[in-house]
Amino acid sequence: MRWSSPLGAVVLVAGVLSAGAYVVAVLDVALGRLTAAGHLRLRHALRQPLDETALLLLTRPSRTERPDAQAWALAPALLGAMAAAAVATVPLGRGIAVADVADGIVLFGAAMAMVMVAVYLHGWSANSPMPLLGGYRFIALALSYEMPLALVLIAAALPAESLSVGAIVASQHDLWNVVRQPLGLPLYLIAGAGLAFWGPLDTADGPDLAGGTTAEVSGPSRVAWELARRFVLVAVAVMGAAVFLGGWQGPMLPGPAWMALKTLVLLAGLVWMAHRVARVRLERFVVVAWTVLIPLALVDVFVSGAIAL
Amino acid sequence: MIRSGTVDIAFWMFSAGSVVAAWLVFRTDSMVRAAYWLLASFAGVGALMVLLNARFLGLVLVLMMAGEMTIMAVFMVMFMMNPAGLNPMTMVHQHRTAKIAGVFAFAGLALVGLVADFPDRPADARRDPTSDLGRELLGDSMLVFETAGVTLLATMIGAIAIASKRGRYGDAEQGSAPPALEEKPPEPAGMEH
Amino acid sequence: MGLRRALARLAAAAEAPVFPVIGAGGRSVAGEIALLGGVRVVDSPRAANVLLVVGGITPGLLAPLLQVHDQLPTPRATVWWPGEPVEHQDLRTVLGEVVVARPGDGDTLRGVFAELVGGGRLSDPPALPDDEPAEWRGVGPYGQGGTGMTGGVPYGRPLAKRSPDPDGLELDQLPLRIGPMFPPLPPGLILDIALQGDVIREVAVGDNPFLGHPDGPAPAGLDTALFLEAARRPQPVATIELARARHHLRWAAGTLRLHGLASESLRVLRLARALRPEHALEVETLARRLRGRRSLSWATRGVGVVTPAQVGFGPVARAAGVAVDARLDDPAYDGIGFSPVVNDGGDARARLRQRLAEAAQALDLANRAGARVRQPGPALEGPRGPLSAGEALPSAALVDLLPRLLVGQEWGDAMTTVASLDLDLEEAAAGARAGAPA
Amino acid sequence: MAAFGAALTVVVAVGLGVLFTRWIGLALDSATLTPPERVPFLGGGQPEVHAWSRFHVRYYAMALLFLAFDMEMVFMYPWAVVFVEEGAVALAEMLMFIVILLLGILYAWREGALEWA
Repeated sequence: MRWSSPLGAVVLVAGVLSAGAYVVAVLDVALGRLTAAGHLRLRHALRQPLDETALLLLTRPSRTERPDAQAWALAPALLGAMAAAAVATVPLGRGIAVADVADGIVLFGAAMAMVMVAVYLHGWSANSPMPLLGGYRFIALALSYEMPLALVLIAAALPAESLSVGAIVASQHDLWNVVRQPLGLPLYLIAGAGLAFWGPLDTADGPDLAGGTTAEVSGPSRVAWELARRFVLVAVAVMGAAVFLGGWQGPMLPGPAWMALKTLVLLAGLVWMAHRVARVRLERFVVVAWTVLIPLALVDVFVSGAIAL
Repeated sequence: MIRSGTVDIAFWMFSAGSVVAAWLVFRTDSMVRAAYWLLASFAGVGALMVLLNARFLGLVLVLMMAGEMTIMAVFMVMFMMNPAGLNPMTMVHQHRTAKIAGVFAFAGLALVGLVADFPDRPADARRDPTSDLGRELLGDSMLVFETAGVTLLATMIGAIAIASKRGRYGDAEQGSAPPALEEKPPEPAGMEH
Repeated sequence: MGLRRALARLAAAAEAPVFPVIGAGGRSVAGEIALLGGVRVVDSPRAANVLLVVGGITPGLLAPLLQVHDQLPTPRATVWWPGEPVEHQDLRTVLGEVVVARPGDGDTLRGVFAELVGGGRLSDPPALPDDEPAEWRGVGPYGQGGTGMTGGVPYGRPLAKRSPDPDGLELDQLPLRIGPMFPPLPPGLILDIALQGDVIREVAVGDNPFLGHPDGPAPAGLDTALFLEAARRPQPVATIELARARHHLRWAAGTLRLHGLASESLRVLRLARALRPEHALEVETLARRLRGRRSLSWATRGVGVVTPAQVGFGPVARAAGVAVDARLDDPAYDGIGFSPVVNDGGDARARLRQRLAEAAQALDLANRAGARVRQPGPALEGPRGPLSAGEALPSAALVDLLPRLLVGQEWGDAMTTVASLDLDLEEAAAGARAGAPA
Repeated sequence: MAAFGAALTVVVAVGLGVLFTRWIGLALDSATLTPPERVPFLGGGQPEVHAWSRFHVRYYAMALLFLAFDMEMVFMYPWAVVFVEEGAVALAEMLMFIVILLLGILYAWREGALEWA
């Protein structure tokens, strides 16, 4: 099957996203239980996400008094679709890419910029105070992480002399970017956690807002939203594996296996972070993002540039 | 390579989509919807640019507009009464002026399209427009590029100076006269240092 | 329908999503809900299928309870752990299908959930009548209920009004009545908040739903019941200190959950449930670990500063650097090396550190006290402050502090601040009664 | 162009897929909700007014700063492509550009514009 044929592309991307989302859910349950009780039951962790999804599908979706129903329905679809666009730009093995276009990281950036639209719409549409606050919080977060996110990807593009993700992967043939640009991956993961409003950066859907943008969402709509959000997390991990961990390159194993392994490592790291690091205080994070993260990302660009010359 | 027929269909679909979305900007009562219809329209234009092989510009248009339209939505919600359009209203004012201006603008642009003699210099489709752009920025347009930096700095400082009430030395309005928009007695200036 | 049956089979094995509502006397069991097997506590009724009512429902809690009940999506069921004594409203008379169970009985809860999902049990019908909030259909030029740009009640509610702000922009202020069943806030706390953007402009504490009942809250139902008992009867010091440690750990679990560390919070709850004096080292380690957690410090540093002038008792004052503790004047604590733990700063971070350190110290004291018995007489230092007969209980003074503390805070900071004070509205109600002249 | 076509297909397909999840639920249960069931959750109370309002965004100065920075970032993409080819000139030029813009952040930070208004 050709991966850029319509059917092949959909099968590949939807498969990666679904498998990744399931893995995230399993890891989340497993790590949660490990933290809470000190042991884990693998069977339970494997079943739990499926059971919960089934329950939500049987539960009636709620509605508020006068919501913007279309925008409310659109938000998770847009979020999931943008994650798909992001994954499409990444080659998952030698020659296995849906859209490894010449401007790959720009396409990724554009898709990830739309995440802000989706989350804001999700918060706004319910016409309810808690989701509204969640939506507005996400904008503050997004405006803060977007710059470091773009900058570390640009830094990775310097040695590759191309904006294509495939070229960036190829440029790491001798040395992975995680070593060559040590600032890149940590900054990228912080921004990535923000993108998926995950763990410490889950200010939009946090418990202090009784669930934030999801406070009025129940049943299948909740499935859609949580699924789409995990899709974004998977997209972040896939892109991170390609740009910083050498992508599909590696000895012995075939390319896709390396890619899966590296993605898994990043996903596990992100899930671990969610169980380990407390939620940030947004006001403080915004200041730190502008005065520390952005300058650090710029330093990353220049150091990477100087090394690439 | 996709057959040109598909590209043609995509072109017309995106064009029509952009126009319809742009029209919907004025048909909705909600500021958020208006902003995001405009974003949809821009995204359609971005897709057209991608189809015309200006891939970088097309994608960057979407990338920037997603952030910009969100900020616009946020500001519109902040300052418009009835921002969600719970009470119906009209987004179009001064109908006569608007109609005349619209007709003239359309006629003018159409005329240019029909009459102008466009240069026929097809670029090599294999060239990468992004790197051409980069070379241009670092070559002949270097001054333009650096001027843009200074302009953006001026924009940032200006925006903050105007928007932020809290300044380094305390309240920015302290000691300044209020704007002469309303009839207000002038506040005694310089009471505190 | 095959799909539905297949989904139902899977769903019956899921953890039951429970939205707990804590009524009178329910605080002492509330900490156990999250630890029940096969049960998951959720943040919003929209995410739950089971409404779990713990304790008695006072008149002030009834209307909010019915509202929250209806906000649960179908299929939904209500389980009630009434506790002793059943002196309040009988829930079964207002909500048709209520399953009454012994407090802490997770099996019945699971059973109800499984039946509900399996189709053996009908979903609860709405409790409130099918009424619009305001007459609006057909009113106004488009039948939307409004007039002009901002007038009328479009779709049943008016639009928010503008109000000045120190920032200089006169934008809308949302008048919100939050509580008494809002999970980030302590059960029963009602805050009338004027919210401008995400910053709180005005706060008033609403009527305490635990007040107004003829008998008032029963002291036996308070989560500090053991301490109140000890103020009147001889009680081993070790028992008192163990209860103190448990109280602080349960509070810490709630705080961790609020800050996004749900799994860590469960671990602390688990420790609190089976707490024995031998766990001193474990609690010590936990206190040190959480103290070293940068992210937690970062989220709480400088938030909700309480000065010693505002509160002069209990852990809140000690977190602000005042070494005040009723145990200093208590002969029962002589000679076992007690000296109060003190932190400085008086912010939410200091209070977190303070309570964790006090929990560790309490276990240490419990070990050293041996069989020593405390005799009633002097004021007893409870987990929130001194308890002495005839005087207001500590929560009352802390609740009064809220308006001044919260104004000007961002929403998340406000929730952090309220949580960091460890309020109990029921205790505040009991204290108000005790403090009132006879 | 084929790659963009494939990307668009994927976007549409996954978007529809997520929408489909909602549809499953609606197909299983389409009963109507009573007004009390639709009241926004505030912990038991009813909201007095619609949540949709002139929302005071506390970070508006930062949002304005972002607009300028977003623009700057766009220049860096084409720069990155030709960077190695152009060498030290490119590095120096971008350094100048960035330093100018960092002054903007410095100014904003000094004015307290990044904090909640």
